[in-house]
Amino acid sequence: MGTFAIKKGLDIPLVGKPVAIIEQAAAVSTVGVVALDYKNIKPRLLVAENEEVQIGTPLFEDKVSGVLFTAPGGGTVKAIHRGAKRKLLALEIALAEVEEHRPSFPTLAINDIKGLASSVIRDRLNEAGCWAVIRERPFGGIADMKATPRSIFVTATDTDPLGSHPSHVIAVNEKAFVCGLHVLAQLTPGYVHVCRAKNSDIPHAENERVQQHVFTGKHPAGLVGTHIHFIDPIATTDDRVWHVGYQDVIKIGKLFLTGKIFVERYVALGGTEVAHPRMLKTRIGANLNDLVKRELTVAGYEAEKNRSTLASRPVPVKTASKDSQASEQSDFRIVSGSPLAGRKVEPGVHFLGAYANAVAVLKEDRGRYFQDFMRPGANKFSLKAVFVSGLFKNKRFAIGTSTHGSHRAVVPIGAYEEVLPLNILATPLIKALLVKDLEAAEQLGALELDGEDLALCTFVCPGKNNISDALEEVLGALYQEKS
Amino acid sequence: MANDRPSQTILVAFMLCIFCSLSVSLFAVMLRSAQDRNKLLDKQKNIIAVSGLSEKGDLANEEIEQLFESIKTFAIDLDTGEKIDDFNIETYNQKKVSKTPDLSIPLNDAEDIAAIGRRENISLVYEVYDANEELDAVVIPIRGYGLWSTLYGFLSLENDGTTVRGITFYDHAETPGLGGEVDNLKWKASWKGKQVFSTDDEIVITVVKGRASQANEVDGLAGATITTRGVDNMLQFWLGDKGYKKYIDKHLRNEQKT
Amino acid sequence: MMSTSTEGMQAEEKIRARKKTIKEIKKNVWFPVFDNNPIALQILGICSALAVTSNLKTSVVMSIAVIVVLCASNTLVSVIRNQVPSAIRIIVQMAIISSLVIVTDQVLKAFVYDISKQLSVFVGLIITNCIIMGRAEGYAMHNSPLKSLFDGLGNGIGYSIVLLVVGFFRELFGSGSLFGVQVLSLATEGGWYVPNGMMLLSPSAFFLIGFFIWFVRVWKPEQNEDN
Amino acid sequence: MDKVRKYLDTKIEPHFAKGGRYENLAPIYDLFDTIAYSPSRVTQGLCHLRDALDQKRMMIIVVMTLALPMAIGIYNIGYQAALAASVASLDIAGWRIAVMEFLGLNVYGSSFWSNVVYGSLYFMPVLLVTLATGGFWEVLIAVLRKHEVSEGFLVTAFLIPLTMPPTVPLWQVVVATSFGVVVGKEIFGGVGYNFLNPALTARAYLFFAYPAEMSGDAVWVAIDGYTQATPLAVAAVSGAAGLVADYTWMDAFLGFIPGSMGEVSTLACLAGAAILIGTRIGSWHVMSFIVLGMIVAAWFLNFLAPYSENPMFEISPMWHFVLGGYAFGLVYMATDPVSSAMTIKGKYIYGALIGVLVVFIRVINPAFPEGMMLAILFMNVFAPIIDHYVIQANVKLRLQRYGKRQA
Repeated sequence: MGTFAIKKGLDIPLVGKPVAIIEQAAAVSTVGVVALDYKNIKPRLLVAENEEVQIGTPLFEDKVSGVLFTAPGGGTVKAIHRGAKRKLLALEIALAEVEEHRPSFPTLAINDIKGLASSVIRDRLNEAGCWAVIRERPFGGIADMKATPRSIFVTATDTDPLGSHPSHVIAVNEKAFVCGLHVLAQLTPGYVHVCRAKNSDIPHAENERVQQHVFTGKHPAGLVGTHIHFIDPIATTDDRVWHVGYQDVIKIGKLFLTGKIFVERYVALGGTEVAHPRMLKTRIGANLNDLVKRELTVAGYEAEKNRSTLASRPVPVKTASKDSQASEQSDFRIVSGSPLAGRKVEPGVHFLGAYANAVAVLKEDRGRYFQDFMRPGANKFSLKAVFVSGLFKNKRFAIGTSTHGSHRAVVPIGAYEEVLPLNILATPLIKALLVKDLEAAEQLGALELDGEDLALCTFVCPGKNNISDALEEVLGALYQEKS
Repeated sequence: MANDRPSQTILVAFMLCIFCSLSVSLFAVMLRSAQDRNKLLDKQKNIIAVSGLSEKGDLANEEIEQLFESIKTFAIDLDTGEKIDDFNIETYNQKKVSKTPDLSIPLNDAEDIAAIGRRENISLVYEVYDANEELDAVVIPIRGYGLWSTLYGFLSLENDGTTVRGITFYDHAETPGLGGEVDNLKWKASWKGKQVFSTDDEIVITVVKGRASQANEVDGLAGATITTRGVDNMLQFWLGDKGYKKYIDKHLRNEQKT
Repeated sequence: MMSTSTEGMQAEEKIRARKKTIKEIKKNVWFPVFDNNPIALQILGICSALAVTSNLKTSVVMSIAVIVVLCASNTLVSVIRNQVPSAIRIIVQMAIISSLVIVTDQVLKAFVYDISKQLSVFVGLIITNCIIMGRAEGYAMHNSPLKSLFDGLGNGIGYSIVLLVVGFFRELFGSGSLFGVQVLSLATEGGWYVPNGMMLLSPSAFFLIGFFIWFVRVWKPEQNEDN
Repeated sequence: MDKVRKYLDTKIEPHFAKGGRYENLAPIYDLFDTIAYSPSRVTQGLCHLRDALDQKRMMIIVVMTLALPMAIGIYNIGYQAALAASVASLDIAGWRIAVMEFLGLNVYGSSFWSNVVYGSLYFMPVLLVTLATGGFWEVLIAVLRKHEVSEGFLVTAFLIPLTMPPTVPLWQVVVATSFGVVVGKEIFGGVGYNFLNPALTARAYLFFAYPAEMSGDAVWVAIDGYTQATPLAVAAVSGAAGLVADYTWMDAFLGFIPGSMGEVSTLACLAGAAILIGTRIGSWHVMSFIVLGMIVAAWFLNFLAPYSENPMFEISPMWHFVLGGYAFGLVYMATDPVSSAMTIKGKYIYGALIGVLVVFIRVINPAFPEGMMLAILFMNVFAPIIDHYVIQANVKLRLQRYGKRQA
């Protein structure tokens, strides 16, 4: 209904931005459900290693809320990955040749959905393992199944530096998307707010409680935190707003339209180390090592070659940069989700994240450069005009994972304020977060936010503080306090 | 509680009042004479210091009393410069009088260069006599506004009425290290021998910025422009017509000339 | 037999009680010096600490004045503590303290006029020194005169320690002297030491008290407020 | 280069690593190591990319913007000395003169090089002493607290000499730097936690501790025994008329007036401001509102001038702008991100109040013509309170917004 122009923010001009072409990705051998991606759950396992599972077989549940997590693929449970203190990290399923669906759900037409009771929808979504796709603010955890949200936000835009192209994905799943919106409308007495970018074609749902809003401008114009802040802001721990990603709306829609659990997932594969940055159609929980194996540039490709068999993918197009050859430790980092707020792929959690729409492959940059801070910096990107590079307006930068400096206390030079478009006092909030002052952080608006909302602040922080992580910690503590 | 009965409250309050007032008055009465003597001695000590009777900084009370015997105190009418006989010097509170309308005159802006507001009609001066009962020097009280406060002090002139013998300030609240350097012994010593009046009878003594080079100039205090100016203005006022000029002319310089 | 043993026990108890009292008194005297210093830890009585510490002489006199008033007020308040109605107890304490302060002021004026001139209103302001009211209300109202006396002494010493330390540094660095005796020869008088003018300004006492607190807390880390 | 790096990594670094022989001295190794090479750290946590700006870059840019005021300041020391020497025939001697003679330069001459060399002979010792003293404290405290040495000190070390009169005794520089670094900053936990600007704290300490050396007339021209008041002091005594009689506005603007070593040139400070604002490291919010506050306050007092005997009332904003280190404080001191207000609204209030205070202190306060220093320090103290109210207002506003929506 409204148009919101976001003036503050930053579009980081990264090399390797995915183009809007969707291709079928190479097949993956395993899929996984990463328990780490779900905030504030206490998982109880429902399957054992080597057990046969079908698509939709419950793998584990949250002890507290009873939310079910089901298998996104058929086959056998290959491994249950655990971390420190036996914390459940992920379940890995080796895919069978032929995957079976668990006995399917009744199919419905869009018109039938309006007649469905909220409780029926909730039960069905949970039974299918689709409840976990709905998240809740404050705290960013899985929506409380027993609660009624004030409104539900659907994010059909993506302004991430290596973000996906929602309108293209929705275009090929239009009916399911619309159906999903109708389903969501049944869950709240308020509105379903669909937020899209300008000039993007997102189908309308014929439902008076589904509204479209347009968000234009720089990142974070595409983040749900921004949308909630401007449309239906959160003040206290008792406030409750839900939000769902566009692909998850499709997933919900498919469940009701086809009666089957939809296991496909579209990801934007991008980053400096990717040969052909573009959209890929893969599946939920895809093994990312498999996914990127044949997608890397020479540098990343060479490194990978030592580990596995040769890829058949034709040309690694880009030539390797000088630096990565020079350093012995040259390597790359796969990130599930945004490079600004994603999860690093590590052994045990090498799967596409639960809510991820993108995969980034970045250069692991441990290089030590002589007199680095004195150089003109033609290839260094900064928000502030402190390098020669600031003069090149349209230049794209190959930014590695280096922190570009040592950790220091906050010296507020107005960088946070330049990239945070919300009516939140950035510096005081960040200081409160870093010293874990829960009360001040709550007053200053921490409850409105999630790690990704402060990702740009983390990016621009000259003191190299992990602000997003500090926020997550504070939110965790606030959540504990509340419950 | 038993203590909270009104009768008890009144009793305790009454007893306490009696006890406190008795003890306080007792001490006040007992110590009054010693306190008054102290005050007087303190003043005399300053006058002795500025008159050059003793170089010693720390005089015993007996020494002060003994030295002060050579000093005679007079009340003078500042408007005429004449000494007033039959004046009760002991009870004269000059500081209080200077604020009393009947006993002082208001100063207009042009006159009030020392920024003191009012000037008393009668002032005490202290004349120092040598062994031969000859007038040796005079000590006159001066005061004026500096940077933060009014400076109170004494100026001592030789019997020629124009040569400075000494200066001292006994009460001020200037910045320590800057204006507070009016207490500096070296600076005070630098006043000795300076000439106040020119041959044309003008007040020529002046506190200059930086180093003094002539007999009528005194070094300014480094970094304390305003205190320095205050001291300068104070001298201009108290040595002028509204100050002790007439007294000095009549009793010192006239004697010299005649 | 019975009676003797009871007597013996009573005597023993008496001795034990006395020992306990002595121990308490010792604690009353020493505890406030560093462990619970009124200025450094309780941050009481700062005002006079700023005003009178520009040299050691006034610091010493002020210290003695405060110790005397504190001991006397504590003792007096403790003596009459069981007779004082609680409704007027504060005013009673005030009356006692102010009488003592006036007497002290009179005595100083009579016997050490020079110093009393420098102390000016600050002797009078002992009345408002929170330490004295605080001890009268917080300790003397509930304890025996003897213990209160020593509590007053201890707190007085605690106060004095800070005053003397601050006075020592302020006079040494501000004027190059101690008790008025020139220790460092001043540049203005041909020596080498340039006096630090800030030491003569009251705010320097803030810095010095700050440093004092710092050192005490490094020495006794248990005084740090928990973060 | 790589050989050097390899040698450092394999032969030197292990000694300073945990369990190494010099484990306790790790901050010192880290200091030099990270000055030479960028650290090898990679991102951890949610955010995988980082802006290339770090505190080293930030500070080095600020230091570079100080080059121009420094250069003009150095030249001006020599220029003022030569000017003074040509007016009053003074007998000057000392090691600096010996060096000048050795180099074949004439102190009395007004050649560019003689001025620069003479100025450097005054400025450089102060700078070196500041760097050595401050560096000593920084390293000592870093070693004791086992944290890395912050480069924030670099800026402080360059600022301190620029605010000193040329004739300041070096031992006072040691004392002041120690005070500024330890009491002004380290006590509170180091860069980022201090609430006073350490450089100004050092300056203020000298101002109050050794007032005779930091004010008055004898200190501003680098020749013994020569006295000349700063334009601000002239104005305090004889107002605008006296000011115009002795100095031209353009001299004051360019920086050819007696004053502290680096703060005389308004032009150079404005150039620095342009860089700081251009790179968006300095806060234009603060700077513009200091100027605004000053103009309003000065106009207000100009308006009252006919009713006052105080000659300072008639000084115009134009003059206030070029006198007494106003521009230097405006550009380099007030904008210190740590000690100024941190909220944007707070910055406006903070800046405006500095602007107003500076004029009021200069004009109305009889004792301290150093209006800029005192105004900034005063507002440093109040910045957290300003921020507090801005934050409370924001919290309230946000709650109201929610309230409206719920109603």
